[in-house]
Amino acid sequence: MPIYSEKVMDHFTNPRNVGEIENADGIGEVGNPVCGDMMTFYIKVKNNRLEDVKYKTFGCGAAIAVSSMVSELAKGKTLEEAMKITPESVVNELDGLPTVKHHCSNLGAQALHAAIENYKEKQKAGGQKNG
Amino acid sequence: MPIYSEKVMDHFTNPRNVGEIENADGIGEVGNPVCGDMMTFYIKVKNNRLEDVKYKTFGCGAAIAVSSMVSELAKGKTLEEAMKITPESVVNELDGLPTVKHHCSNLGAQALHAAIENYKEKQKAGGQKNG
Amino acid sequence: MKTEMKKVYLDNMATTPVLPDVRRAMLPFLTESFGNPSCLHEWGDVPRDAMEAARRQVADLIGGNPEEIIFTGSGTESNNMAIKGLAMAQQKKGKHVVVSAIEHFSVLNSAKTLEKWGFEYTTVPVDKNGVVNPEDVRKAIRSDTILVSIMQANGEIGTIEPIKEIAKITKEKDILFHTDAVAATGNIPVNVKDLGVDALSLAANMFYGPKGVGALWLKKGTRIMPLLDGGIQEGGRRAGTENVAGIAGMGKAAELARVEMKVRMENLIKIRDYLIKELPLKVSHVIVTGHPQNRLPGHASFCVEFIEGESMLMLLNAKGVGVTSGSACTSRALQASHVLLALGLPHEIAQGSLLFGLGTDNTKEDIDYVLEVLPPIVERLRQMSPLYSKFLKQEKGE
Amino acid sequence: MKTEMKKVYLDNMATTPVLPDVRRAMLPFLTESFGNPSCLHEWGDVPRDAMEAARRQVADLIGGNPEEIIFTGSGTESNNMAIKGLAMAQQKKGKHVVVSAIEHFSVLNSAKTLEKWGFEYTTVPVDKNGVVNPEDVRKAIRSDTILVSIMQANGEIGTIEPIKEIAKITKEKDILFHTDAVAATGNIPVNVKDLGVDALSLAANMFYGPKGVGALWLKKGTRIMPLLDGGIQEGGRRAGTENVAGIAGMGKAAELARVEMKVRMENLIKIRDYLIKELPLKVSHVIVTGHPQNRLPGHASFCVEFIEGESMLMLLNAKGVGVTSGSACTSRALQASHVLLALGLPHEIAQGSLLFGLGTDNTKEDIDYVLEVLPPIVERLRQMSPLYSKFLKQEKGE
Ligand SMILES: Cc1ncc(COP(=O)(O)O)c(C=O)c1O
Ligand SMILES: Cc1ncc(COP(=O)(O)O)c(C=O)c1O
Repeated sequence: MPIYSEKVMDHFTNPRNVGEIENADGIGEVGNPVCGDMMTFYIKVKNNRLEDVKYKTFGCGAAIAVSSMVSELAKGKTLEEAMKITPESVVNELDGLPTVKHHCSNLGAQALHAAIENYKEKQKAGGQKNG
Repeated sequence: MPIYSEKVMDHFTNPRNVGEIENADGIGEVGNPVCGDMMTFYIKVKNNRLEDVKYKTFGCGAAIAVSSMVSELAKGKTLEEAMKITPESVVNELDGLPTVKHHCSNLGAQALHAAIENYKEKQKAGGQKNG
Repeated sequence: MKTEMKKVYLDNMATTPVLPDVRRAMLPFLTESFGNPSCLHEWGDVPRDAMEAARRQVADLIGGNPEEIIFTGSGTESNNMAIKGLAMAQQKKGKHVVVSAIEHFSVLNSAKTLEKWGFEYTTVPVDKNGVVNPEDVRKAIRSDTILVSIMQANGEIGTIEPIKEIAKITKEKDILFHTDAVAATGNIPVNVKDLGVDALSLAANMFYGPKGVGALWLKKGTRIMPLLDGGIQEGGRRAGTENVAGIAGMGKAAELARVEMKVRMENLIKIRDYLIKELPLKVSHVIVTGHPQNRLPGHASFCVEFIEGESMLMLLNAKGVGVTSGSACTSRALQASHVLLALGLPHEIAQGSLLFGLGTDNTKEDIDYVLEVLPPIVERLRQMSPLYSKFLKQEKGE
Repeated sequence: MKTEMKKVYLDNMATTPVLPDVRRAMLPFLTESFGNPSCLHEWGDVPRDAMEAARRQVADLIGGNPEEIIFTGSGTESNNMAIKGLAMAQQKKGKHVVVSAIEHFSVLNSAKTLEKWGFEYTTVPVDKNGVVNPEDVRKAIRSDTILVSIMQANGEIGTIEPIKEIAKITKEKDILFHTDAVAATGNIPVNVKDLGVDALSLAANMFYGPKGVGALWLKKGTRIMPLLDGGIQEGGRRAGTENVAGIAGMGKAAELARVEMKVRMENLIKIRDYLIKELPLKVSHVIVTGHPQNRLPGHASFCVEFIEGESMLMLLNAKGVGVTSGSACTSRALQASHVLLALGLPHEIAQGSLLFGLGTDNTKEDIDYVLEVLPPIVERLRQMSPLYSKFLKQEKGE
């Protein structure tokens, strides 16, 4: 049996929402090449909802699949709903991940949340600059 | 390949000269059950020659084959010639023995020599009692 | 003569034949599924699955969980890993170990190595049937004891030990308990939970699996120092590329042993009891070694007085019968079996040791054949034994 | 598409396929010749002979004597035995060991275990090609150094080390020298006398033999403490019932490696050099790791910048290509290869590691297939890599 579930393989081989958003409303960057994975999430917010979510990911199959799944889960959600996306829910949606790869699911949620925080800070700082 | 040469197997399965000699001229007993082997050699001496050699042996295949070979080698020899039978010559005559069994060849020569010594002592002590 | 050509293998305690189903389970891993189970590409998938399937099969045989199985290269390695690895992991708590006098050399010599490393060990005696008294274990336990290792069954005399009772004591004292179940597993029901042990060694070639594969069952949460450092195979507890074919074979053998155990045992006990009853009737001055009843199903062991074991087994071999002996001459170390001596037998009797390891292939006919060929062999060797002549002379009152 | 179905195994440094002749040499020991080689009856004869024949075949492969071969359960076990066993046997002379920074974990972690046992060890660096400078070994040697262990060839970067030169220094200083030749033996000429070493590890699954069998060559007269205590198999130096089938297979594999070595090497070097030349032409920003020429014949390794190894190998796997990587994500320990870091490569580049282990089955067509499928994979992963976008922006001068 391959180490990854079919769902993971599907998201890994056909990752959804890959890319950058120009003039994103929020950007979240987590990880570093030492640990092996890096993710940058870009969000576009409209009416408190994630109108668009994109990302770039450097990392293993799990990291890519997690990014893809997080982007799918997040898209269309309100910011509050999106903040509730947990590593566990990502793992569940992917029909599981090998134990050693669980940290990848942390990174995915973290990167999304970081992008949302970044959006909120920008809001605080200068109003709806790119609204 | 069996651990023993064909020659050893032959002497082990058809040992020559097994037995005791009643009123032997010399008896040599070596070994003990702790080390695993015991041999008792009986000799009949006539005109300084080993007219008959017999033995009883408690021990492994090598011990039995060695006893048989020693008895064959010794029979008919003068006492001086018989004293020159060495463990090495026994091993050679048997086409070799496994290294761990070399002590058996020591025992064989020792038992024969002990029987000869015993004969000589008896000679010294009381003349040709059973001559 | 027709019977001269008969071949009767009765040395299943040395190693068992490999069952055809076991061999079939191994072959894919020597052909197309040769991959390394650590590999992430598809060549790793089937071998990895096979390892996990085998882990479950082995766990099922002994009532453990698959995660608790560590595959090794032999029963000896399992024992070394358990004794040294558990002791080293516990050394801050204490440095004293308890073993029995009849443990296999892989346990005894591991304890001796621990001694070189600054540990101490105590040897618990056995009674004349080879049984450890749990109260002796209790007495041997000190405040710095960290590990007790008593075998489940002895391979030389077949005796089965009171592991459950000993486990009660180790549990009460909060000490780790390892049992060497190499001779037992696959041959009698073994259940780690029932037994109450913390670690248990087993080996595939004792139950119709291949040679060169063993396992250590280690209760979840038990700390151990690896014996083999390196990669992270077996959860980092036993490094090295896995013997996948062997492990797959061990798994299949474990499954077969579990399923067929009851039938195998019934058949074996029948012919074993027959041998144990008949042999002393056909040959005088024979002692049954080990426990008369509470012993491994296929295990029958004797000491034949006045003669030596190797010469008996060589002559039996000439008749097509394969057996073994615990005599000094058969051991390349040239020492009589420490197990037989621990029973209180004198050296000259221990030298006459003869051990029959009956297997699933054996029939009552095989036993009858042994009962036919052995008496003249014994007679012949006795005729040339100085010990026997002495005995006869003594009997005659000389 | 037809090419989609192609299967190209290029992971022979993880494990090789088992050659049909090797498998055939093993089968008797899983069928009629199942006996234990220690047994004195005829069931022991054929297995014992097979072991001795294999011992000679292995000895012949490396220019040693059969008595100097100790069979083990893996390359890892051989390394553990050598490092721990030689150090423990020498500890009265001193307690310091020297290893290189790019040793296999079975050597490095054994050295770490020695540290726990009161030894010290020094790690010698390598240059950017992974080559140990013998003078660095000389500098690392102290008055209490008792053992040097430097690998003959590295499995991750293929670099071959100057063992002969290092042996001159250890000889001069009268220090034992072990070399881990697991990746080398069977793939390049290895001669223990030429090399001048005292101990050498090898493993069957590196040269088309079975997994689960290794050997340690130990120069006659060299003292060692056994890793596995117990019976007196392997001259008392490695206890436990022997994996006879595996050992017979190792022997056959050794013989074939010896006989076919020249031809195998010529073919492998041809396609390896082709891969090493072509890949950087098809894919930009690729670094060849290890020594460009002085490397194992079938070994080609690279770092592909801006992307991570596991995702590459998974996509290669989807195209039927089996390779491996030294990236943190592929190691279950989640650390980038210590070997690549020792070359001075930064983490982000080490993460792009890709390792091709070419085998006797491989052809130039296989390499062409890789050269066809890899570039789009790299391109696709780079398109989604934040590191690559940063690089592009920097290039544009943003
Ligand atoms: C009780 C017991 N423990 C351990 C072993 C060692 O097993 P192996 O030689 O397969 O390593 C044996 C072998 O007969 C045994 O009977
Ligand atoms: C240089 C080197 N040493 C040791 C080993 C360990 O071998 P094994 O995993 O077969 O025990 C390897 C395995 O790849 C290796 O390449």
